[in-house]
This record gives sequence, structure tokens and C-alpha cells, in this order.
Amino acid sequence: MYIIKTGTYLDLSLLVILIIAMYYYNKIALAGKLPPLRKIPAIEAITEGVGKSIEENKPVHYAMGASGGQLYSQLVSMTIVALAFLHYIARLCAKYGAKLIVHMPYQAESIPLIEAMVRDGYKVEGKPELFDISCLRYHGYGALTWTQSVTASYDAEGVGLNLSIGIFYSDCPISLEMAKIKGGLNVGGTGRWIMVYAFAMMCDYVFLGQEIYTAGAIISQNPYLLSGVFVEEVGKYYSYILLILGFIAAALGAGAAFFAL
Amino acid sequence: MSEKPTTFWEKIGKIDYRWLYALSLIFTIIPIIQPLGLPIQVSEGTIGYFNAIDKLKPGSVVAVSFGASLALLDEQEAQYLATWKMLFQRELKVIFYCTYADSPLIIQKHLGSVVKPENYGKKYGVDYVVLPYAPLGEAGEASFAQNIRGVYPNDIYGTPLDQIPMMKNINDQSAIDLVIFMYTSCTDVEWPIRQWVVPYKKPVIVATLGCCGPMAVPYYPTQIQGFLSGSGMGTEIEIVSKNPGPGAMMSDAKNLGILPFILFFILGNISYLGRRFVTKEVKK
Amino acid sequence: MILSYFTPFEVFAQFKGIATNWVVIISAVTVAMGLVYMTNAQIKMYQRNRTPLQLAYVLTTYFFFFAFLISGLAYPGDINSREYQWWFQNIYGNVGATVYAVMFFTLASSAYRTFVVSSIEAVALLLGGMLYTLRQIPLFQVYIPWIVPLGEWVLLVPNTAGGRGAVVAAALAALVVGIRTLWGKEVTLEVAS
Amino acid sequence: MAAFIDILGGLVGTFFIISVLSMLWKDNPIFRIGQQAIIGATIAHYILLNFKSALNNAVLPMLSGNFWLFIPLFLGVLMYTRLKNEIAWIARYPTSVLVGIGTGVMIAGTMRGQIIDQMKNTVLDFSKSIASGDSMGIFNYLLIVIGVVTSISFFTFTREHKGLLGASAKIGRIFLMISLGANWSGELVWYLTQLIGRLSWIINTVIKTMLLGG
Repeated sequence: MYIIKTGTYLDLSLLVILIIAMYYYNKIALAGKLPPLRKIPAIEAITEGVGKSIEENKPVHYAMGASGGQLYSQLVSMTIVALAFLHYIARLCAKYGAKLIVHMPYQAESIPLIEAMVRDGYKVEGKPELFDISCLRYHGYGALTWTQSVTASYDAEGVGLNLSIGIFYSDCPISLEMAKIKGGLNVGGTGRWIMVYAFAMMCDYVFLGQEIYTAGAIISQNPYLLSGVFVEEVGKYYSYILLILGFIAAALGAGAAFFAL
Repeated sequence: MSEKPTTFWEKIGKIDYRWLYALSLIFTIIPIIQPLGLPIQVSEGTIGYFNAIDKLKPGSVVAVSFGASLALLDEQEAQYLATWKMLFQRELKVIFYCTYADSPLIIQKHLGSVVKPENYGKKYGVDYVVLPYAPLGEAGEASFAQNIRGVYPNDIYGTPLDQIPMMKNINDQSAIDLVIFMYTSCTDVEWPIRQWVVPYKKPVIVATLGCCGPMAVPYYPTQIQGFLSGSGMGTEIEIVSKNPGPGAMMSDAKNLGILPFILFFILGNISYLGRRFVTKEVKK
Repeated sequence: MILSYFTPFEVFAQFKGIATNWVVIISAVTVAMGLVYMTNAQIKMYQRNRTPLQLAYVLTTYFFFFAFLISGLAYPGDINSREYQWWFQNIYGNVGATVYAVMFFTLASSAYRTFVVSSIEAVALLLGGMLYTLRQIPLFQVYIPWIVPLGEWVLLVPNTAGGRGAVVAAALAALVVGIRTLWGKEVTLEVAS
Repeated sequence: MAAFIDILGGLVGTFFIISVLSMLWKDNPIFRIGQQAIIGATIAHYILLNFKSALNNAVLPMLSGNFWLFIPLFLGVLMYTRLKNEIAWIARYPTSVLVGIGTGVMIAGTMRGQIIDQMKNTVLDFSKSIASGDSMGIFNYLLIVIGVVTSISFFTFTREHKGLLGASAKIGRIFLMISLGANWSGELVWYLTQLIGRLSWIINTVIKTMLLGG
């Protein structure tokens, strides 16, 4: 009996390579020797949007998707990134005195994390008293209900900046377009490629797919997160090598066997 | 939409969206009230789908894997209704087996009030049988092919299959002459190929959503004998089988409903080109 | 979880089964929390805008909340009863389908704004969008028959290529977040603690 | 003439359809009443659904001897400590359990399905087309290989997009844009079908059949 299941060798090699790369880049990052990352314009637009909101006396809306509170699914990483952005926007709102409205996902189990993020954002900026729990909005079950309620909130309270980062399904084409029509500055992105089109077409500044993860690292300026971007690049080299080895194996008539490893 | 447009070119690029919405609504409603009968081109997949049913010998057994969703019914109802009519118009034995939670509700409604089998002289238990919902998945499809009673011991009314006359000699794939696989998740097209075509060489036709059509195309005609995707091909099967249904109205409404958008798309580009080359308001 | 993926040992598969069952139970129990936050927001909205209309909005929410809660408990068969499903389908079914319908309008207006020939990227976006749209409309299939293979080519070739690259890149990033979380270096979760 | 209950259902459904559609015009009380109603209804539905699940999957099995299920039930209850700020820290334990399990699920599922299999399809489709000698197939699958390689390169952040990487990223961006356009299009026509379905339901089912008895 083998210790490792057949059909998972390639997976294991990828995992091991990423862990080694993470260990290596963490060391470099902690020594402060990481090279700078390419700029993502949408990051700067967030601060611009907060300024616009204050100027127009309208709130900043933050949405992580109607189903954006998934903690135990395949998409948990996107929830974690969305929480990082939530912390960031809460800090900016506390710092500059903008009103923040958070449209929470329907997964109630994510609420403790969401509240903790917002509270801590205000606390870090030394203004915990500005936190108002009624800024955390719960809109019931399902993406379609959420969409309606978020639109109603734009109508009733106005929208200066609409920052939408996280897991989005069919909820974003309405919420993004309505924020745009109501005059809001739309900034956002999702890792779900099938819905990125809505962000690309409706946002003033967009994070395309993977960019949300990189942007999450940049806004945190945390060495572990920044080093993660370099680890991702190692993963990309791995996929290129896989492609080349796959072609060689296919030329030798063993393409399918190679990928079954 | 906040700054007021000044030039003509700017104005046609910043028309209030509500005009687009209103026009789309009006153009969509017209064919619903009065179908226009705009031309339809029948595609090869539809002809293949029709022929697969049409060439069956009297007494053949058809297994319908019915994975229909209420939320997506508008997209597929025309396909379903035309298929039911075709099946009941011929001397066939039909097994409907539900593979999605909403499917029993839909099939009961269809056979209860829309396409009544008794109007075609068909009797429950003799000419057709409806099996309840079971979350089959691909493994379940394989099990069904090997032993129908292992997956569905009873029909939708709780009657054991052994007590249903039609099912007397139908135990597994060997009795099935055609599989109609109806599904809503695009990649599921591979299931009947892997579980019916490859191991048993059974003829298979499929019906799915419009967006899933391109994923079914590569399997036609080598592995599947025909396919329907979306309400467009639902209309086509209505025409080919001479069974009018909701598809014609759907296609007309689609044809007209998209026109305001195309008009606005053209206006948007004229506006951009005008502002770039005539008034030079925008640079490359 | 990871060991159950890589190793053939039954004990890990059993643990995986138990763990996935537990998370469903934990999240099921937490479900009423949303009601507390919704109530907070409703009270605040009414305090800010003490009008009869605002009061009507608040009362509507709670009327429907209790109506569904009671009817979901009162009928034999609870939420699976015919009566409960009748109400739920007539309201939620129609709202759901209509919200999808509204998206047709929002997608159309966003394309009016963005489908302009302003750059190579924008042209690629509008070509991908328009060719496949026309391919799906019956009238264009009749009068421009070559749109069918062209539209399908767009979907099966450049769309597959671009989508595949984007999915791989996002998956690698998600994987890195996951490894970092298990390593205990995910600062986002440290903040929450 | 249709039964009263069907007519009532039709009218209720029509009200909610119009309520949702009216948001496109502007904010109005019909939209807001419909929206508030649906929040209340869905929260109740969600609570009923989950409490039933907790009852069937935890409480009843626990009462019949499976005492271990007390642990997830208790962890679920701990989540509510978030509502009292002084003891809110307790909620991190059940949260950690959820995130830990979620991360394990994600890592195991992502590597094969979203990375290795994507490369596998890219290689095998291309090599099959070469074996078959279909020149159009070879061209298409070669284009896919180029598209996959260049679009991945677009997501490089550790180097500026200049030189060879810049050219590759630029080509990759075009593939990405076509993909976004195609995704948009697929959804647009589907949503149009939904619109037709709802309008047809109001006109043909509610007005013509139920109200006018046609």
C-alpha cells in the first residue's frame, strides 16, 4: 500500500514547491529585501473614492458579495481577501471621517469576522467611538434579495464610493450598475472569472481576477502577504513547466499518463 | 451621467439609460402579445435530435434523464414540451427519471395540464412511467444503467417498479433504446457519454441551456446524435416536429428585445468616433 | 482534509466526513444572528427618518418575517408543505426571476457605455461580446449564417484561452492564501482574533 | 375562470415583479415595500431551513445517543458571543474551526481542478489535433496554448510589464478581454430570456388566463 494516492503526485509536488517558496520569500521579506511590486491603479482609487464621499457628504459602501461570507468552501481565500479590504476601508473611513456602510453576505457565520474587522479598523485609527453597529447591514437570504436591498440603500442614503471585493455571483451586475447610475465611484473585483466581466464593464477601477489577492497584499504592507505574491509567481513558473513537460510527454505518446500522475 | 452633455456627439453618447430600458421593454412585449413569426433557421443538432426520436421502432423504450430547474424553465420549457409531444405521438415506452429537486414538480405539471398523455391515448404504467427525484450525479447515471431498481425502487407515487406493467422486463440499459439527457450544468454533457455511449454504445441525445450549447457541439454527431440548447433550439424542434409551443414567442421576443441594445451600441460608437474625429474632445 | 486528499488511509476520510458535517451544523446554528443586525439597522433607519412611510417599510419587513416563520411552522410538513411552498414560489420565485430579468437592462446599459472602439482591449471586449450575442439571436442566425460558427469560435477558442489563464492565476493566489492561513501567518485572521 | 387562490397567487407574483422592475425607473415606495417584504420573508425562510437542518442533523441524533454532536452545536452557540463586546473574543474559536476546515477543502480541491487539469486540457487538446492532422484544429488549439501562456503572464506583479513580458501581457490582455466579452454575452441573452419569461407570465398567464379567462 502506498502512502500517497496515485493521481495526486503532481498536486503534492505543487504544494511542496509552494511551501518551500513561501519559506524562502518570507525570510527575504522579513529582511526587508523584497523588490517592489507593479502598481495597481485601482488601489489609489480607493482613497480617491473616500475623499469624493466626504466631499459629496455621501457614504462609502463596502460589499463582499451576497455569498461572500463563505468560510468553509473552495472560495474561502476570497473571503479572507475581502476581509482584508474591509479592514483597510474601515481604517480609511475612520481616518478621514467618512461614513461607512457594510453590506454583509447572507452567511451569518461570517458576521463575527466582519464586525471584528470593522471595529479593529476604527480602533487602529484611534477612533473606536465612531464605530456604529448599524452600519453593518444584513439583507436576508440569497443573492437576489441582497441585490435589491443594496440598491435600496444606494437610493436612500446615496453612494460616494462603492468598493466591492469578494465572492460575487449574479448579484454584482445590478449592484455595480446601480451604484454607477447613482453617481458612485465604483472600484472592485472578484476572483471568480465568470463574473469579472461585470466589474470590467461597470467599475471605474477594476481588479481583474488575481489582482484582488495582490492588491490585498499591497494594502496590508505586511511582509508575509507581500512575499505571497512572489510565491504565486513561482506557481506560475510551475504551471509553465507543467505545460512543457506535458508537451514532451504527449510527443512521446504519454500525455494522458503524465497528467494522471 | 452627472455632467450635462453639450455637443451633439456627446448627447447621443449620454442618452438617459431609461430610454434603453423602456424601448427594450416595449420591444419585448410586442411579440408576447402578438407573435410575429419571424424566420428561424433550423440547425443540424436539432435535426439530429428529431431524427433520433423519429427513427425509433414502435415499442422502443426511451429513458429521459430529467434534470430541470424551475429558475431556468424559461430557457428550456419549449424543448421539454416539444419532446414530450413527440414521444407521445409515437408508439414508444417512456421512462422519465428525475435528477434535480425541481424536476418532479415540473414533469407533473407538464403531464398533468400541458401535454396530457391521455390525449395521445397513452396510459400511465403501460406507456410511460415517472420516477421520483434522486440526486444521481454521474455515478448515479452509471448505477441507473446497471440496475434501474437499485436507484429507483418505486415510481413517483410510491408504487414498486415490479408492480408496474411497463417495467416488467425493463431492468437495466439492455432494454433502453434511446437516452434523452436533459441537464442545466454545462459540463454534465460528458456524463451520458461516459456512462451510456462508451460502455453500452446507446444512442444519446441531449437538451440543455443556451450557454451550454457550445460545450455540446464537439460531441455531435460522433458521440451524441443530436442536441438542443436554449429556447432558440426549443423553437427549432417545435418547427421540425410540427408541435407549436412557447418557443416561437420566445424567439420573436429575443429578436426584437435585443434591437434597442444594438441601436444604443451603434449610437455609443458614433458618439465616440464623433467626439474623437469631429470635435476632437477625446484623444486616443 | 489535506491528508485525506493525498493519502489512502480511511481514518482521514472519516475525519473529513465528520468535519464537513460539523461545519454545516455550526453555521446552521448561527443563522439567527443576521436578524439582530437587520433589526439594529431598521431601528436606526427609522430613528433617522421618522415618517409614516419609513414605519410602513419597517412593519412590512416584520410582517413578512413573522408570516413566513409562523406558516413555515404551522403547516404539517413545515417548509415543504404545499401551502408554504405556494407562498414562497409566488414571492421568491417571481422576485428571483425578475431580478435576473433586471440584469438584462443593467448589462445592456453598461455595454452602451463601454462597448466603444476606444482601444485594442475595448475592441476585443466588444468583439467577444457582440459576436457571441448575435450568434444567439435567431434572426441573425438566419440573415448572417456565418455568425454561428464565428460566435462559437469566439467562445471555444479565445474565450477558453483567456478564461483558462485567469482561472490558473487566481487559483494559485487562492492556494497561497490557504497555505499561509494554515501556516498561521494570515494577518487578516489575526486581526479578527 | 381560474380558482381564487390562483388569481391571488398571480396578483401577488405580479406585484413583486412590478416592484422589482420599478427600481429601474427610480426609487419608489412600491419597490421599497417589495424589497422590505422579501428581506423579512427570506430571513424567516433561512432560519427555518437551517434550524430544521440543525434539528435533523445534530439535535435529534444527539438525543438518540450521538453525544459528540454536542460539540458543533456548542461551537455554533459560541458564535453569538460576538453580540456582547466583552466576550466577543470567544467567537474566534468556532470561526477558526470553520476557516481551518474551509482552507483544507480549498487546497485539496484547487490544485487538480483549477491548475493541473487546465494545463492537461491545453496540452492534450493540442496534441490530439496534431494527431488528427486537422489544420483548423491545430490552429485553434495552438491559439489556446498561446492565450493560456500570455494571459497567465499578464498576472505577473513582481516585474514591470516591459520587453518580452510586456508584449506577452499585452497579448494576454486581449484574450482576457475577449473572454470577458463572451461571458457578458452569455449572461445577457440568458437574462433576456428571463425577462421574456416573466413578461409572458404576466400577460399570458395572469392577465389572459386568470383574469380574462382566456
